[in-house]
Amino acid sequence: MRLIQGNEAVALGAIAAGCDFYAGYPITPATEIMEQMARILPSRGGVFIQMEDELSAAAAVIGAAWGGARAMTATSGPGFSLMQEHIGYAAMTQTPCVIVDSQRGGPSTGLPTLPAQGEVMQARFGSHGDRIAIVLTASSVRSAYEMTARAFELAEIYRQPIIVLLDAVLSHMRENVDLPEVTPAVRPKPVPGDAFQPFGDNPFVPFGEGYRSVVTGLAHDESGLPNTAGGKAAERMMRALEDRLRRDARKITHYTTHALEGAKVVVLSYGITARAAREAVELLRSRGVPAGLLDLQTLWPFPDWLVQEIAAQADAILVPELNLGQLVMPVQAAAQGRCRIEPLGRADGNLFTPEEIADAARSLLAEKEGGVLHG
Amino acid sequence: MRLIQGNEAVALGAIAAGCDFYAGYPITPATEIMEQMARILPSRGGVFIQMEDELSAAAAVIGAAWGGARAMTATSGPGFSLMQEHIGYAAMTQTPCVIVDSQRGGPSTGLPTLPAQGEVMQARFGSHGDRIAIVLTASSVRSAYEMTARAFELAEIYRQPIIVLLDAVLSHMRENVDLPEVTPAVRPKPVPGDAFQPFGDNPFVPFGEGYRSVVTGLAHDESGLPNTAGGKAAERMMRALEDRLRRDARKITHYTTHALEGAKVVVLSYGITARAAREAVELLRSRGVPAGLLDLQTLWPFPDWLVQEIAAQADAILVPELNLGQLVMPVQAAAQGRCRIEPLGRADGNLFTPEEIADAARSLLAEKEGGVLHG
Amino acid sequence: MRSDPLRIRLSGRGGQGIILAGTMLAEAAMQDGLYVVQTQSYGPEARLGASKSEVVVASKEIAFPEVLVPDLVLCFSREAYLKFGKQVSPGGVVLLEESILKDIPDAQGQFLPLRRTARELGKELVLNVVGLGALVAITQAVSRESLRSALRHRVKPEFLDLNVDALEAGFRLGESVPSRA
Amino acid sequence: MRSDPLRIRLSGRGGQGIILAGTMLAEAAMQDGLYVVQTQSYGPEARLGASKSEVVVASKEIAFPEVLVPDLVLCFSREAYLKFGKQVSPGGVVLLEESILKDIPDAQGQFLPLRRTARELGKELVLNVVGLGALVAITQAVSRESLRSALRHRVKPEFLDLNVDALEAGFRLGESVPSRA
Amino acid sequence: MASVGQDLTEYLRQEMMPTVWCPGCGHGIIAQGIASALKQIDADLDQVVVVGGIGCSGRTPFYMNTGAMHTTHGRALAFATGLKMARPSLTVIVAMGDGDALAIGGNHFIHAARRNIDLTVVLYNNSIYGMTGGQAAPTTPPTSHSTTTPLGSIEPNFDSTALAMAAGATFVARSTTFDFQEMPQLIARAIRHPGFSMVEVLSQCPTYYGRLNRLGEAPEMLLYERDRTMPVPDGPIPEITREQLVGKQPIGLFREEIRPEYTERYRELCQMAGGTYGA
Amino acid sequence: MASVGQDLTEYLRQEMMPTVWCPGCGHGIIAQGIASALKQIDADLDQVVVVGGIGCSGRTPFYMNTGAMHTTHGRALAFATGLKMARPSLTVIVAMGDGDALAIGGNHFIHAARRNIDLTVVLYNNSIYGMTGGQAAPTTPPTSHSTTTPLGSIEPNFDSTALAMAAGATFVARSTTFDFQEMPQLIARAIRHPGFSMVEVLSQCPTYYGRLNRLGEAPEMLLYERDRTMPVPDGPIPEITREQLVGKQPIGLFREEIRPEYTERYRELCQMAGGTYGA
Amino acid sequence: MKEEQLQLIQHDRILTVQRDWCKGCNLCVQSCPAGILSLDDGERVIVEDISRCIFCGVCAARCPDFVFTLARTAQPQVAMGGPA
Amino acid sequence: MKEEQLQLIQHDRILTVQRDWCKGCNLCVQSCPAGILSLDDGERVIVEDISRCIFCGVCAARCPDFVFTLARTAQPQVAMGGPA
Ligand SMILES: Cc1ncc(C[n+]2csc(CCOP(=O)(O)OP(=O)(O)O)c2C)c(N)n1
Ligand SMILES: Cc1ncc(C[n+]2csc(CCOP(=O)(O)OP(=O)(O)O)c2C)c(N)n1
Ligand code: SF4
Ligand code: SF4
Ligand code: SF4
Ligand code: SF4
Ligand code: SF4
Ligand code: SF4
Ligand SMILES: [Mg+2]
Ligand SMILES: [Mg+2]
Repeated sequence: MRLIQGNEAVALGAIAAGCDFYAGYPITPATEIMEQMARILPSRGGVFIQMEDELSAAAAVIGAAWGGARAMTATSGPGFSLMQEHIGYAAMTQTPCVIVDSQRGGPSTGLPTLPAQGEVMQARFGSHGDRIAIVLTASSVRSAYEMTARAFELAEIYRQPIIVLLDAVLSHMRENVDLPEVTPAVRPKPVPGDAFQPFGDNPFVPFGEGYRSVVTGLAHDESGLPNTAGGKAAERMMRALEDRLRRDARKITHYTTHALEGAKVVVLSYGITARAAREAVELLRSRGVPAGLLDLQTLWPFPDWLVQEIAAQADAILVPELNLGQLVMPVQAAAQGRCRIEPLGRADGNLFTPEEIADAARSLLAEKEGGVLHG
Repeated sequence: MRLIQGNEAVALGAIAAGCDFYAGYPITPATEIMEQMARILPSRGGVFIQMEDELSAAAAVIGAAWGGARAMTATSGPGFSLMQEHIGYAAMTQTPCVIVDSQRGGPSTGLPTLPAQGEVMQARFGSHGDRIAIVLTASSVRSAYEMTARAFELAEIYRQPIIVLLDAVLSHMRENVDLPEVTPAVRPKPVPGDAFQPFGDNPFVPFGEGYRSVVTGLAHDESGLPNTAGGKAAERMMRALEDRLRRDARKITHYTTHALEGAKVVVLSYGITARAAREAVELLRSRGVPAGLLDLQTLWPFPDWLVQEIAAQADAILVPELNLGQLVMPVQAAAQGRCRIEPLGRADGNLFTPEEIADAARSLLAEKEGGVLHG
Repeated sequence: MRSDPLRIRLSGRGGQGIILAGTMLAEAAMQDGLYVVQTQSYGPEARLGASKSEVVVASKEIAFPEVLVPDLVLCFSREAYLKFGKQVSPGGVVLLEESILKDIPDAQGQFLPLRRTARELGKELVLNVVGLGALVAITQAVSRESLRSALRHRVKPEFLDLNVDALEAGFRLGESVPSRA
Repeated sequence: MRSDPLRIRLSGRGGQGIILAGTMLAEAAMQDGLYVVQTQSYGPEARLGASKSEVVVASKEIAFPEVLVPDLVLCFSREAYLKFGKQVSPGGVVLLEESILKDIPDAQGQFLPLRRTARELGKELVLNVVGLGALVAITQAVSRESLRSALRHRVKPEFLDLNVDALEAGFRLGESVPSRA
Repeated sequence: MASVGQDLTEYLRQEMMPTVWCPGCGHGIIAQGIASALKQIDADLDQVVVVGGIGCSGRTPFYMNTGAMHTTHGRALAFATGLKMARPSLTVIVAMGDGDALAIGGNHFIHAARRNIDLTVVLYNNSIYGMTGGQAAPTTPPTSHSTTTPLGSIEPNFDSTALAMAAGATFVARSTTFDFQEMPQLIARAIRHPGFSMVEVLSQCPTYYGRLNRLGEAPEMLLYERDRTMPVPDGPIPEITREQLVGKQPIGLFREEIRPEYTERYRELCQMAGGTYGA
Repeated sequence: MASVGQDLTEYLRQEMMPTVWCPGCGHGIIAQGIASALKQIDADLDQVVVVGGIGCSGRTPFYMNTGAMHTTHGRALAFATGLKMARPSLTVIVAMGDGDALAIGGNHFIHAARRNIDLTVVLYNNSIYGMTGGQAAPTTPPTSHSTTTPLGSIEPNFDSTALAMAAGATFVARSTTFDFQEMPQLIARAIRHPGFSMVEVLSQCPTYYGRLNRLGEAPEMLLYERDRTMPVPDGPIPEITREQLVGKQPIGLFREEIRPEYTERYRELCQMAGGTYGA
Repeated sequence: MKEEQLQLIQHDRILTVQRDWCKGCNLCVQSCPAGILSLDDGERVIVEDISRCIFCGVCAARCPDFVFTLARTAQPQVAMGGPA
Repeated sequence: MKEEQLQLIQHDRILTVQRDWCKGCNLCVQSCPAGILSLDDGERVIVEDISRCIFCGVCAARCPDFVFTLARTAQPQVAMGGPA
């Protein structure tokens, strides 16, 4: 049992998962992840490097991955915006790596020290063109540790940049936790023959290990070489990944539920907000209101199937978020009108209190009972 | 009547709308906009400046706006990713300006010379934190001209960065067009007294005109000064803008329809794809299939109300897009299950052909008739 | 116009002036009072290998801008023929620079000594204009007068005479073809 | 514990060691076998004006991490009192550094000579530890032994003696207060 | 003494005081230097804009009673370039931190210098990232401690004046917060200079750089500044002088050259093209 | 002659030929120079990675029979830094265009130089943006024409070698595509140099720079290169030599200094901390 | 002399001290050639003996928090020959 | 001599010409000291008279398209005293 801070948990989770490379640029509220890494990595022979900005931090991470490292960076809103081009590059080049974004109030410099959840859609759609995104989040110090470690694992499995979203409160919050053991994912070491294809559904072979890959952000096929058919090949590989993720949906969708059984109003929440939501649900249940909680740790690929299961059972889903309304859109799209979906947004740098969420949830049911349910 | 290229139309539309400042960085397929501006602006005493990258191009545009210019930049995917931080800054500082993004195949360097529609969601959600986005697009050379000019007008009305999305085909395509007259929006010249507030619902006063504004990307109130209540004030101002846009929805939603009357399957399309969609609808109608077209020029704020009107009438909406499925999400969210929504995506650098869209639309109706409609 | 809409594809190597030719053709069509859309392949291929420029001409507004199956194809180079010259609508015309035949003996189309004609005029660069002239003479895609005026509009004054000569030579070349459509 | 969950707020100026105090309190609670969450205000305010550190202690898992209405408040400075010291749950305790009274004669709470005590120990920097000791003596928020051990864990060896003295002084100070809750 | 009789009240935005800076932070002394320079040149404050980046230093615009633009981290010069180009009659001063200007903002720094555009950079160099809590900057000297170099930095640090000169800046100077008379004067000269000008001011961050490197509180850090610098005569530093510096940083005016200024050149370009610029 | 007997076949990725470059483009000559340098140093090609940016020059990695990384515009050095740090045993060569390295990538350029990390930059300087069709670059000389400077450029251009030296590079040289013997030799020396090395190679872009500035086709442009440059002896250029250059660009090796290299320093840091790096 | 803002006048000079902006950094205290500045209990500057002030302005120049303003009065007082 | 790839051997030298990579830029043509290179009708390089080749390698060094490779044969032919 240790008292550790959210950012520290991220660093420890990464190290436990085999992370041996960190490149970054300081920014509140993610800085302590970097500072931890600066302390830990040299003593393990891993690389810590402070880059000149976030563009280069993300680039260095990708370069390092191709040098064989398990690499990560961490940032916050403004830096996350600057990393978007390279997140797309990592996706296109199937580079396993991890990017942590601790969300603070935005847009722009915004509220640098206050929590927000304003990058939920950016994490999915923030880079130009189209890519498949895998995005995790956490609502406790322990899950910050676990999800960071899991991100490294997913990065290996799918050869993609994995994004972990935190927020200013979780980053700086301390909780006492027992950190679970984590075994770093084993990276297969194929001996590439002449017919070896370095991309697509093939194992990752870094430079210097006997195979001279061609890595490019241009559309390319499994050989890595860009050619006129690159567009079709690139789309084919992306769709294959999409399919694979769909097949693996139940394995990669991390979530916890609370009091879902018989719930007529379900709070669908994530990250720090889910903690207030949990207290709200307990409050409501204690007052006899049939409320339940779905706390998502996997935001993307968005678990439509989970929402559909809930929409089939509940009258209403409340989606409280520290933004102007983001994740509510895929929820609405998934529910397809089968139950009422209500956004609850705030973007002033404050957390929702349990009471606020409880009130909003209760009023949804009240309206329903009063017959004023607006589909 | 002139034969002009899409990119040329953008430049001419901007000039007609009073644009007197361009800062940019070359990138295919947007470069010709810049090259046109380099030719036109000096002869009119306007400013053309080639910056060192897209980050600085967007920054210079915002700086110029605060120097009193009607300023714009144009870019493509990778550059658009790099501009995201500053688009958020422009939103937060209520800076009127125009950003054109000519979409090419992505992610990453992708297919630099081929068309795509991969930035539809990025244009809305690409910058960190949360902002209100106004995003236009065009499906013809004439509408590229008109929408660019309109973007300058909207920038003045709402004091926001306005985004215009084109694509590689439209940018380089030539059509013969009669360019309509455009009158540049008049900018009120208030004489700021002591009680003047430079932000919120107040007129825009550039530097050097007698009022010493404080401009910051930190959350601030109407005075411009950041303070502890900045978060609430910033949210209040954003919500006010959102409300205003909702009230103005019919004024700012530009779209054209074709054969919507009695249509049972509606193709909801935008940009270059809408041209194939239009031909598809004509094809279907000529074969007796009750198909219609909604061609959106305003993508954000997303016109839910239009979709709802159509969903109430049609059996199915087909959303063909040159991406893996983006605008289909707000369409699904708006339709709330009232009719079937079908995505049709491609991301290989090719346009949809009219036949492909027609086939997909027809099969939607066929399934319906065959009783296999999966809600 | 041979058909409405009429779909034309010009193709060749980078540097052969394909895009300019397409633009002039489009401008001529505009002057004939028609709707027109011109598109092009672009990028590294535009420098090397085969590139193309497409023009759709019609009496009413044109929706889909690209050419899927052309009614007229003009190819200046071997690669262009291989990539773009093999598909044409029923009754369509394929016009080929004669040297392609040397490389590809079984090539199908109307062969014309476009490059030779251009060289004889003193600058191989006007190949595109010779080709355009021949194409128009054979197919009446646009009026000759409009094409002449488009040429005046798009060509730098110092090269105008040369280009006018090339256009007229192209017209003559086209007229000489028996199977005039 | 006075209540379960128990919500504690420490507040003061930047540089007064508020966050470290919160962390030590949390660590002590952990050693007492309880669940604990510590949060803090952060940023430029953490340097200037009033900053705070909050600790929630409970016998079961804690969901909402922040303190809306505290059960215990400790204020080291005038600004901290004005911003954070005026709200407390029914039956809650407000502990104030005595000099606040000079500035705000109508301030409400238990006044203790925390700063004076720290100065007498030789370094005003240990104000936070004195305060912590007093708070724990008065409220039994955590056990003294756990707090001592937390101190040993978080304080640099060269400053340990000084801090231990400060803690004990704080305990004594707290004990001296009659209205011990 | 230069400061006597200097009432800077009207140059400061009173309602924003006190500043967010820590006790003893050198940034306030530099901000005062800018205000003093504005007074020295008798600037029309309606026509002055102070542009800042993000960092403790970047907060400067809030305290100046001029137009104020607090931009994004590292990009202040790009904003300033657009602003100046759009309205060349403005006097534009850019307050940037060492991290701001030389880490994330290094590219805009060299490009603004290259263009020789009439902006004045005041570079607040405290050898560290203050705002984010004491990480290493590209100015952090080798072996110095920061939260990201807990064992001492292994990276060489930039000499911003050398970089500015190599990039093309036409006015380049260095001063310190210790030198309270020369510093505002250099800034005033820099503002008057028609072209890209930069005054680097070595500043103290007692909270982080001072604490992490055991340099004492602000008063001791001022003396440290005095002792690690040496004034040199105006102009390029001759090799001999360089040898005499023995590890000390030279302070003074290293370059003052008149070369065509960017907005002026742009005016000529417009003239050539038939347009009238900056009217 | 140096080239005799040079069979570079195994150094080139045959299946990617012919290149995308225009007829007569100098970039192929530089790429050949890199291949030749690799041969000169008898490199183990499995342990070499050529990293490129985006631009015509950035395509170089595709043609090298080594590890190849074609990155993003301007950022090649940042990718290369991560790669080299993660696997310091690799030989990493970075092929960048002038726009790539000095416009959008200027910051990474100066920071990699500052760190003195063992990378070799080959800077393909054709005074223009080739890939996007002839826009001005920060290397475009004043009054030169480009599609974004139709009336001639009004901006001063960078001297990349001065910038690299001011930033801290320890090996800095310039050559041209005309100098087909010296150029590969300089690249070979640069690769061998333990620290950040840069060889700028002046290259011809007949398609854009040549055409827009009426410099003729590739053969004429090669002569133009010869005539606008002048070889200087190794080492810093003395003031007297500078005067003799009369507007010509010096070519040669301007700096070759041994200073602690970054991965080496990092190794020492790890040692201090008890870790083993780069094993 | 513990008011929030105080004005010290001598001859044609006015030294204004905006005490509530003071952060107690000691820079002025250690720089005042007359040695008349110190910090109070609340860590704010106090002027101990204004009669010994030489109106040199060093405090103003050294203070990072704009606490001191040294100005001339519009109408100089009767010359008292104080040090300039 | 218009094959796609041809090999010219003399003494211990082999000059390989990968003609299908040639883009006709004329750089080799204008640099060949023997003046034996020119372009054919399809704008590709041809070696007009190999017997005059001095195997200097300038064509290889100047060609941006890797068309020429000059190598030594493993087993040198009987010495013919050709210029080195
Ligand atoms: C894009 C981006 N990255 C990082 C940050 C976080 N950040 C704010 S200020 C700063 C550095 C401040 O250091 P410096 O520029 O030296 O200014 P100082 O605070 O020392 O005056 C950083 C990294 C940010 N705001 N935006
Ligand atoms: C972020 C971004 N901005 C712009 C571009 C477009 N672009 C591609 S290459 C290039 C410049 C090429 O010039 P240079 O680096 O000099 O290389 P060259 O082609 O001349 O060899 C530009 C602007 C891009 N790919 N990415
Ligand atoms: S952190 Fe350092 S630079 Fe920032 S205000 Fe405090 S002392 Fe100044
Ligand atoms: S555009 Fe210029 S740089 Fe690019 S390949 Fe062609 S000649 Fe070379
Ligand atoms: S003016 Fe001079 S003597 Fe007077 S208080 Fe200030 S520093 Fe001291
Ligand atoms: S220098 Fe200023 S802030 Fe510091 S103690 Fe003196 S008056 Fe106070
Ligand atoms: S080797 Fe020398 S002589 Fe022979 S073809 Fe090449 S350049 Fe000419
Ligand atoms: S130099 Fe190379 S590409 Fe150019 S003509 Fe000669 S063989 Fe052909
Ligand atoms: Mg700093
Ligand atoms: Mg270039």
